[in-house]
Amino acid sequence: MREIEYREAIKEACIEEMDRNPKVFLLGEDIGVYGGAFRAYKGLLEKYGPERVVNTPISEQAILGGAIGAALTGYRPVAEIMFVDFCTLAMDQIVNQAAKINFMTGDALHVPMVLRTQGGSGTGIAAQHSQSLESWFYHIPGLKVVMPATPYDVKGLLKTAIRDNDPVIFIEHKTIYLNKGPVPEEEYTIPFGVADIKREGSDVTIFAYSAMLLKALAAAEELAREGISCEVIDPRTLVPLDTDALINSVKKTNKLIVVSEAVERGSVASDILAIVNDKAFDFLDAPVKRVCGLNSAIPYNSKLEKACVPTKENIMQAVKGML
Amino acid sequence: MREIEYREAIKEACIEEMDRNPKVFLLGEDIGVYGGAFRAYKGLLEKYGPERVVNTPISEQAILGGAIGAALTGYRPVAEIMFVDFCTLAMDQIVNQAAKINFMTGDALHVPMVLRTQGGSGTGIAAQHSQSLESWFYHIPGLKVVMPATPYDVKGLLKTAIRDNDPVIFIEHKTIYLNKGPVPEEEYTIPFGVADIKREGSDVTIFAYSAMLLKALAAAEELAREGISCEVIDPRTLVPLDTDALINSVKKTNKLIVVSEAVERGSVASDILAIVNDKAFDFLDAPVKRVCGLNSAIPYNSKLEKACVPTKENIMQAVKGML
Amino acid sequence: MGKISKEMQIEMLKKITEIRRFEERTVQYYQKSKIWGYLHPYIGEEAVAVGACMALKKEDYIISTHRGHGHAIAKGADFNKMMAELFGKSTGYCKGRGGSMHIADTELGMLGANGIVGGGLPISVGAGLSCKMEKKGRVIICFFGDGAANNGVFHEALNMSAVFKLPVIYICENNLYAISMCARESVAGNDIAARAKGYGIPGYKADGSDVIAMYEAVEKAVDYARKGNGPSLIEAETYRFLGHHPNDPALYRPKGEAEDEKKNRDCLKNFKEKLIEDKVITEEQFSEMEKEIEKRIDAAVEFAENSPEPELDKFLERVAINQ
Amino acid sequence: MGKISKEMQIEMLKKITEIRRFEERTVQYYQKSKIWGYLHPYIGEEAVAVGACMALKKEDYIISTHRGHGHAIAKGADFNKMMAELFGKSTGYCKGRGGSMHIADTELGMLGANGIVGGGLPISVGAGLSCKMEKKGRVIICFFGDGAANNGVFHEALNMSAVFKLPVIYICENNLYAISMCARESVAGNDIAARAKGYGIPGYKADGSDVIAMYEAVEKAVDYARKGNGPSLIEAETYRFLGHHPNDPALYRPKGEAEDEKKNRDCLKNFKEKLIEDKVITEEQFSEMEKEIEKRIDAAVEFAENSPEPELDKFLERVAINQ
Ligand SMILES: Cc1ncc(C[n+]2csc(CCOP(=O)(O)OP(=O)(O)O)c2C)c(N)n1
Ligand SMILES: Cc1ncc(C[n+]2csc(CCOP(=O)(O)OP(=O)(O)O)c2C)c(N)n1
Ligand SMILES: [Mg+2]
Ligand SMILES: [Mg+2]
Repeated sequence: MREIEYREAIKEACIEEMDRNPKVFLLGEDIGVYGGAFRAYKGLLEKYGPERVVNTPISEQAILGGAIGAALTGYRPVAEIMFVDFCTLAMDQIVNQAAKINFMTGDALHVPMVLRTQGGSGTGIAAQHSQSLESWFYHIPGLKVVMPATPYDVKGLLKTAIRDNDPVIFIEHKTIYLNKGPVPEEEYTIPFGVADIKREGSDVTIFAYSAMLLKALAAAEELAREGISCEVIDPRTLVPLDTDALINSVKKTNKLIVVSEAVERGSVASDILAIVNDKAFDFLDAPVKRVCGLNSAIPYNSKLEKACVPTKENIMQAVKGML
Repeated sequence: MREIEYREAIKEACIEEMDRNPKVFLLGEDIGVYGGAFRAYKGLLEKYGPERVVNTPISEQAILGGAIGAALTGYRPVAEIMFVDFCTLAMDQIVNQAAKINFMTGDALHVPMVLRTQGGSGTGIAAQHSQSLESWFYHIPGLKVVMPATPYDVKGLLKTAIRDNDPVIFIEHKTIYLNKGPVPEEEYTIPFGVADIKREGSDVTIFAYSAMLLKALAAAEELAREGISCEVIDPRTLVPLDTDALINSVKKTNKLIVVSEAVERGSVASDILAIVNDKAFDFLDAPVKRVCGLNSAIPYNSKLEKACVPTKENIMQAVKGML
Repeated sequence: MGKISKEMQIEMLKKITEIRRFEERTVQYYQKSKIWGYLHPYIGEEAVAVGACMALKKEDYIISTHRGHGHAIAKGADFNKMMAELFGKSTGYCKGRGGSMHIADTELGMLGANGIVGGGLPISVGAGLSCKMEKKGRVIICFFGDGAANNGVFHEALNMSAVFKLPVIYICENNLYAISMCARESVAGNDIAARAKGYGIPGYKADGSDVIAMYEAVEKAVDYARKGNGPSLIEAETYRFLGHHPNDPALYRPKGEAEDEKKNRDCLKNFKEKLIEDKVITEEQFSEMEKEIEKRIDAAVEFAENSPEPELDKFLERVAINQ
Repeated sequence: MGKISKEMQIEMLKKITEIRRFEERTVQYYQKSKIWGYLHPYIGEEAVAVGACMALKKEDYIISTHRGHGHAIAKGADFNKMMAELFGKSTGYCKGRGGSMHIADTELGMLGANGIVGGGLPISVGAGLSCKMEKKGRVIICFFGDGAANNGVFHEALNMSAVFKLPVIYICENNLYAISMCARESVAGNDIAARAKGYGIPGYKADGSDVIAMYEAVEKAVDYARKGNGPSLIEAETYRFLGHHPNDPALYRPKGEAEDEKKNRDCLKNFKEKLIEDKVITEEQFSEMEKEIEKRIDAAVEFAENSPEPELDKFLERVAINQ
């Protein structure tokens, strides 16, 4: 199969959906000639013109309100917030408006919009540009949360997100836009709520998503050479969560490690632990182990920055500590 | 001991701290003649004048920036955001600025400010005025999170919050302002990070805070009559968290129920579960049980609203289910 | 006033009366605890909504505020569904989930009230984008208060709408207060209409107690918008006859101010007297009209009373969708 | 220009040169990967910061942006600590935790750069409140870009500062671009200074390529603020000579635009030539000054190179404080 970059997969998803449905349009900062901060939209302005590739002022609330209002009136906007850190400027629109409108209006209105953004550390851009805030969205009823790790997944899931009738928070990772991976030429979509066993194994289950999935796979690879068999499960969508796949894997391996780049305290990882505790306590041979970000903002210095988020070694150590 | 209302205790704390330190001042919406949405500040404008009781426009970002900037330059502001739901309009100031400034500047600057706000459901004011968002703040390094349930605690903790050198998120509950409780005439403060065993017991530990603490106590009272002995532990401050007190209690009772009004998914409650799982797995006779808010926005209709958050009965049932 | 037909004038008077009577009744039922939570009566401001909505076509949109009943009724909302919603019933606009602050009606292009001050402003941008993309000449009116005019969302929405020349008519209902905060003390420069210049768009004041003045002002802006010239800002000078909500005695207002307003600027009394003087309608015809309105409100109350509460099971099913 | 002494003129030229040479060097070291993450060079805009800060006393405050090196240097920041910070070293302003976007210096009243566009605007309100409460005649300059002028924070900060008549001087550095977005296409009305009228405060433009013009404009505003008249808004017309960051070729700008600006509006070249023409300084003296500056920058680079990396252990200790 041909291999394309993660960001190309994003672009292909947009093109296919924009061609499929004239109601789909893009908005956000620097998405015009600039093509977006990570150049995922390169060429789309030229292709679709400024009405469908809406380059906006630096007005995060109006960007998301722009998406919500358009969604309420028949369009399917894909709004980009350049960094998930900047969502902090518009949480009202996300949480009090987009997430709740359908509920509050007794299902009278729907908000079929996608909020595309990216997060995570690893590029030395420090505390206000490196956060992993998925735990916030995960906590809010009414939001779907998608965090694809591979070109294949990002394409199939973005297409599904655009077709969804309710708001989807679509979080990419800043370090993986140039990663290449197999993506079929033919059209496909990936349903929400279906985890992908990225690697089968029998000794321990590793639950990981986004950039951390790649570290988990690298760890599993290395551990395999030492004779340790890890099952690596990628939820792909945190909401809806494929609880069954997770529990089934735990029932098989009886051991679970949850890996997440986000600050551990109050994280999705803690919640995954809690879910497994609820549903598969008796199958656990050892307490579930979280391997997460330190309880710290992300520093500039590379050495410190690296120390703040899980490494392949941390994951390997956690696996070994469990056996 | 004399009994005073929760809101009077808040006012007393402010008065004492404002008298003690001329750098302390209040700002927020409708805190002037109106005395604040719950009248906790009634009379303070008259007492301290408009320079120390700053009645602001509806500008949540400028209110919090107003606090941060004053804190950076030698003052000790207590900023009020009328409902925790409206913090969504100013999360950048809280999370990217207040929480991180000390860290990002290599400890050069401090932000000694208090954000006073209130949350929770129970008064029929629906989805945008009834949220419990402490889990968000809990997830962000650099923020302390205080959630007092009684007049005694709110007074002692608010005084400590005002004296703290770093930002404190101080979350009250809208249904308890008129509750009365014993508060000494003499001055006192309550240190952060010290849980309070609100009721001793031996069969099961119930961890609960804010308004849910009161429900937990009511449940424990009723269970006592049935011969079941619950230990009810009130963390009072979620950050810093008195992990020792929690673990010690679990080691004693070997059973834990975590009660929280917040939506269960991705909540503080999940994290408490995870902490106990990490530190006291072997002492648990049964999986930790969470009794939390439904995964829903809060509806207007009272019957539905009540169904969305834990009741005394839910807590009792959870206890019984564990024995 | 030449071009405004007698029929239209009578229709305006009727709508004003509908809102007045409806709101009086909601206050009554609030005091009887049939309605609870927050209720923000529109009494005294009716001419703003009516004048504005009369300048619209049925397919045009409006977006509203926490004080939204008047806007809904002016756009044609159904009394039964409104009252049932306020009573928290399953037959209400929001199936009892939303209450006063979340009424929306897709068929009428009423995109929703809002519990967040200014929450609709960013959303108006999106509706404006969609009107523009659709090219059917639709427009949207965005209502908001003097308090909202100081929030960041105002700025982002007006700027972005102006940048893209969106067909949005911004109507600021300056009723002189935001809860207890007087506009003279919170709106720097004390001239909201003048803020339009900062965005290079038309801005003007209109007498919000005069339905004809309102109609003419809004018609001009609607025309301007339909022609593709972009947004306008209209500051409607109005007054809230009651407190912020039914339990607010509004002691923060200078003595006599409300009485003067009620005496001199009552949009219902003045317009009725004018139409009688102009022989557009007789006192008897008006009484007749009023009676008919009262009857419809009686019927709405009966409908609400007799409607079933939402079913808990169904609600829980709905909630499960979020998982 | 009469009252501006020769010494001051020379000081201005020196500061401009310092910034220019410092920035050139940071770009070099960025290309050598000694500096990483985000770096936003101030080259071309030096006269704005220098003219502005020359109008301040030492005890006055400034608050800065992501493009903040020039502001820091103009206020007197230490080259060594700045360069060390950019190199991520423990001797840097932020102990290597902050990098380019978070430099602050309490002693100089430099309240911090910011990675969030407009993030400093709300904070300026608080610093303004404290200046006003202190009654020592202090003022604060708040720098921000044309892009930030479209964000809600601009509105909230200007309105609130105007309401309370705070001594804040708002300086919008209109360098025509926000990353790729041209101000003409994002600032509705294309006149940022005119927005001041909406808040009833003075607003005017100043030639940001002319340090004397900047100084005079800012001095007027400072004087106005010190006298208790409140804030002003100054739109400094300037231009970013380089791309948004060192790797941005700035292809979104029309051909020749940057070349013209560099040729005609280079604040360093023009001011130097003027001072030579006015016989305030000779070519030789300037060369001497330049050499001395280069030496200090060399020394700063050496200092940075030779400084130790932050110690991981110490960092982890600091992190533990958050627990
Ligand atoms: C963002 C936000 N801040 C504060 C509130 C609390 N609040 C509700 S109504 C109101 C006053 C609004 O004033 P205005 O915009 O003038 O509308 P009016 O009530 O006068 O119609 C306030 C402060 C809120 N709902 N949302
Ligand atoms: C709230 C926010 N939105 C977007 C960004 C990404 N960003 C960084 S700099 C910038 C452009 C800022 O333009 P302007 O305010 O004109 O300052 P300049 O870079 O021209 O100095 C953008 C969009 C950000 N850092 N913060
Ligand atoms: Mg008002
Ligand atoms: Mg700029």
